[in-house]
Amino acid sequence: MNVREEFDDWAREGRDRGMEERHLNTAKHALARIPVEKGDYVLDLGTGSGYAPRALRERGAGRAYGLDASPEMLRNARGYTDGDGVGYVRGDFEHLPFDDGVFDGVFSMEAFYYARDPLDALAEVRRVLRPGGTFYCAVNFFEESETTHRWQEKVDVGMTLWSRAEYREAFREAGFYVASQDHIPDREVEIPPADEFPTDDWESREAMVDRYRRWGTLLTVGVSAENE
Amino acid sequence: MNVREEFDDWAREGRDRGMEERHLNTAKHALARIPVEKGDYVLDLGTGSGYAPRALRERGAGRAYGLDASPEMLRNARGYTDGDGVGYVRGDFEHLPFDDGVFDGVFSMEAFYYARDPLDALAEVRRVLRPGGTFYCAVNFFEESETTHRWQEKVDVGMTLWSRAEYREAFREAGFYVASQDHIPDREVEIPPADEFPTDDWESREAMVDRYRRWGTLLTVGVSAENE
Amino acid sequence: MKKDLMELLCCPVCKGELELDATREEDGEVVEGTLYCEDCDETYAVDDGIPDLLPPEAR
Amino acid sequence: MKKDLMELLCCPVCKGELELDATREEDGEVVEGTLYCEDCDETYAVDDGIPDLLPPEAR
Ligand SMILES: Nc1ncnc2c1ncn2[C@@H]1O[C@H](CSCC[C@H](N)C(=O)O)[C@@H](O)[C@H]1O
Ligand SMILES: Nc1ncnc2c1ncn2[C@@H]1O[C@H](CSCC[C@H](N)C(=O)O)[C@@H](O)[C@H]1O
Repeated sequence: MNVREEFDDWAREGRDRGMEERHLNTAKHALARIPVEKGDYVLDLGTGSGYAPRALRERGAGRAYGLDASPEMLRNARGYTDGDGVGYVRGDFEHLPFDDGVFDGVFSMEAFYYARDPLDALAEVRRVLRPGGTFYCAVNFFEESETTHRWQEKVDVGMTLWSRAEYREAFREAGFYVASQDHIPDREVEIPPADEFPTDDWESREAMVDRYRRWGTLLTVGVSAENE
Repeated sequence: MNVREEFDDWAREGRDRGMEERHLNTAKHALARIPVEKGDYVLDLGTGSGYAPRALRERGAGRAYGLDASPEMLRNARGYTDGDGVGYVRGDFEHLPFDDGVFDGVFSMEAFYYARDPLDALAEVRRVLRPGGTFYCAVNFFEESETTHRWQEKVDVGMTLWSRAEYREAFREAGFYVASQDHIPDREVEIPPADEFPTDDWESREAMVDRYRRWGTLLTVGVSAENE
Repeated sequence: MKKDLMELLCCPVCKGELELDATREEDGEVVEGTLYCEDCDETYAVDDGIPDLLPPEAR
Repeated sequence: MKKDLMELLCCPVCKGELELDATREEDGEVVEGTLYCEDCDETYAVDDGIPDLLPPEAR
């Protein structure tokens, strides 16, 4: 299966809105840290339901675009959006259809690791950012968060499993300064008392605490360096 | 009174440790975001009890220094520190006694706004950072957090009251890229039930919630741009 | 898509300029049309208001 | 202070080099001594292991 088929299916099953709800628990904190200035141009990679461009537009961005490979995701996203200043584009992380240096900020939640070649994708992000522009890369699937590793089995698209250090290294290799890196815990998901485990999804309470409260979402913030 | 006299008094009264305890509620989250690499050189401006250099050294910094204008603060800080890789220096924010580009990161908690000329201090921070080095500037005293404004009355040293936007602007003027800005709420300080207000320190429960949970600590992260 | 998006868009393959041919517009938005890259001699569609700029090889 | 701090230190006023003269050392640390800036002809103290590099005007 390719990305389009996999995520078109998800969109048709309505999973885009489910992801939005779950992801926002941590993504909203990442979005709140972006130093958006009035009129900024921003881009969301793998936008799904398109919540991030809508949120960034509300924070003052002049234009906010969501890019995705899945037409069904984009159709839904467009349907949830009204008001101007927000737009959607079908495209691929490794072949961004944008001119050099046009964005002040790029955001991505739970999408970056689907890139076939994440280093190529990083190079593209760097290219479309102005010098000093920021890349906020948020992922729940990473080396330290062990309970997430099994996700790969459920998805028919290859997923890159990097550690915290590997994210920092890759960012630097692609010409970013690493400005910040941390975990945003999900404090909102409800964790049942111990005697209700195992649940359908979780073997033990510890595993669930580990996933949400301890590791949560890994956010790496890169700043695009001057071009040499 | 000058900075030295004011803060020597605080140190002699043992307020350095009280500040450490209260400030760490939010400062620990700021410290956790710094992308420290093994062997990095880092500096803490207005180090007080010196908790930040100790924490950064534990996170892997090769050398961590704390700078302060108050000899009594530094004497205490040194007393709390054992193990190598951590050192203290008496100096002034606007006249840093360090060579150009020697630090990978600079941190400061509840200290920056005491600089006589904060723009000069920013220029100095920029100077001692390598290109791509980060400045983590954390303050509880800022325009949006209105209940903090009265602090100036209790301190005999001038305090700069900037807004979020003014921090971003000043950083850019000094040659930083602004990578991130947000509030870190203090979730740990205990807020009594409404019927216990007014307390010695707080008129109303709302004011206390506003100060700690809503505004908390303003963290602005700058990345030192290449020299022109 | 709004026409002002054209200021930012380029061909995903060669990063060259694209030429918009709008065949249906509504409320100032392009609903149907094409984006043509002369360098690649490649045509991309605007469908239901969304430009499809996936590189041809990835479609 | 450890002696390796000298690699980083400079005069707070002219940013020139400092010359260390250690008068008391303990466990590889300089406890008492002076730091001299030739350009400014200014002497800074190391006191109780802590170099005092406040600019003279701010002392
Ligand atoms: N190589 C690629 N190019 C473009 N989009 C991709 C992609 N790989 C995955 N995606 C998209 O990335 C999304 C991941 S799901 C996450 C959606 C949203 N950011 C959220 O937080 O809920 C999917 O919509 C998928 O279609
Ligand atoms: N211009 C200046 N130069 C150097 N130190 C200064 C200064 N202005 C204030 N300080 C120092 O900054 C400290 C502020 S109190 C905060 C201490 C510590 N960072 C904490 O979070 O608890 C004091 O120790 C004071 O001596």
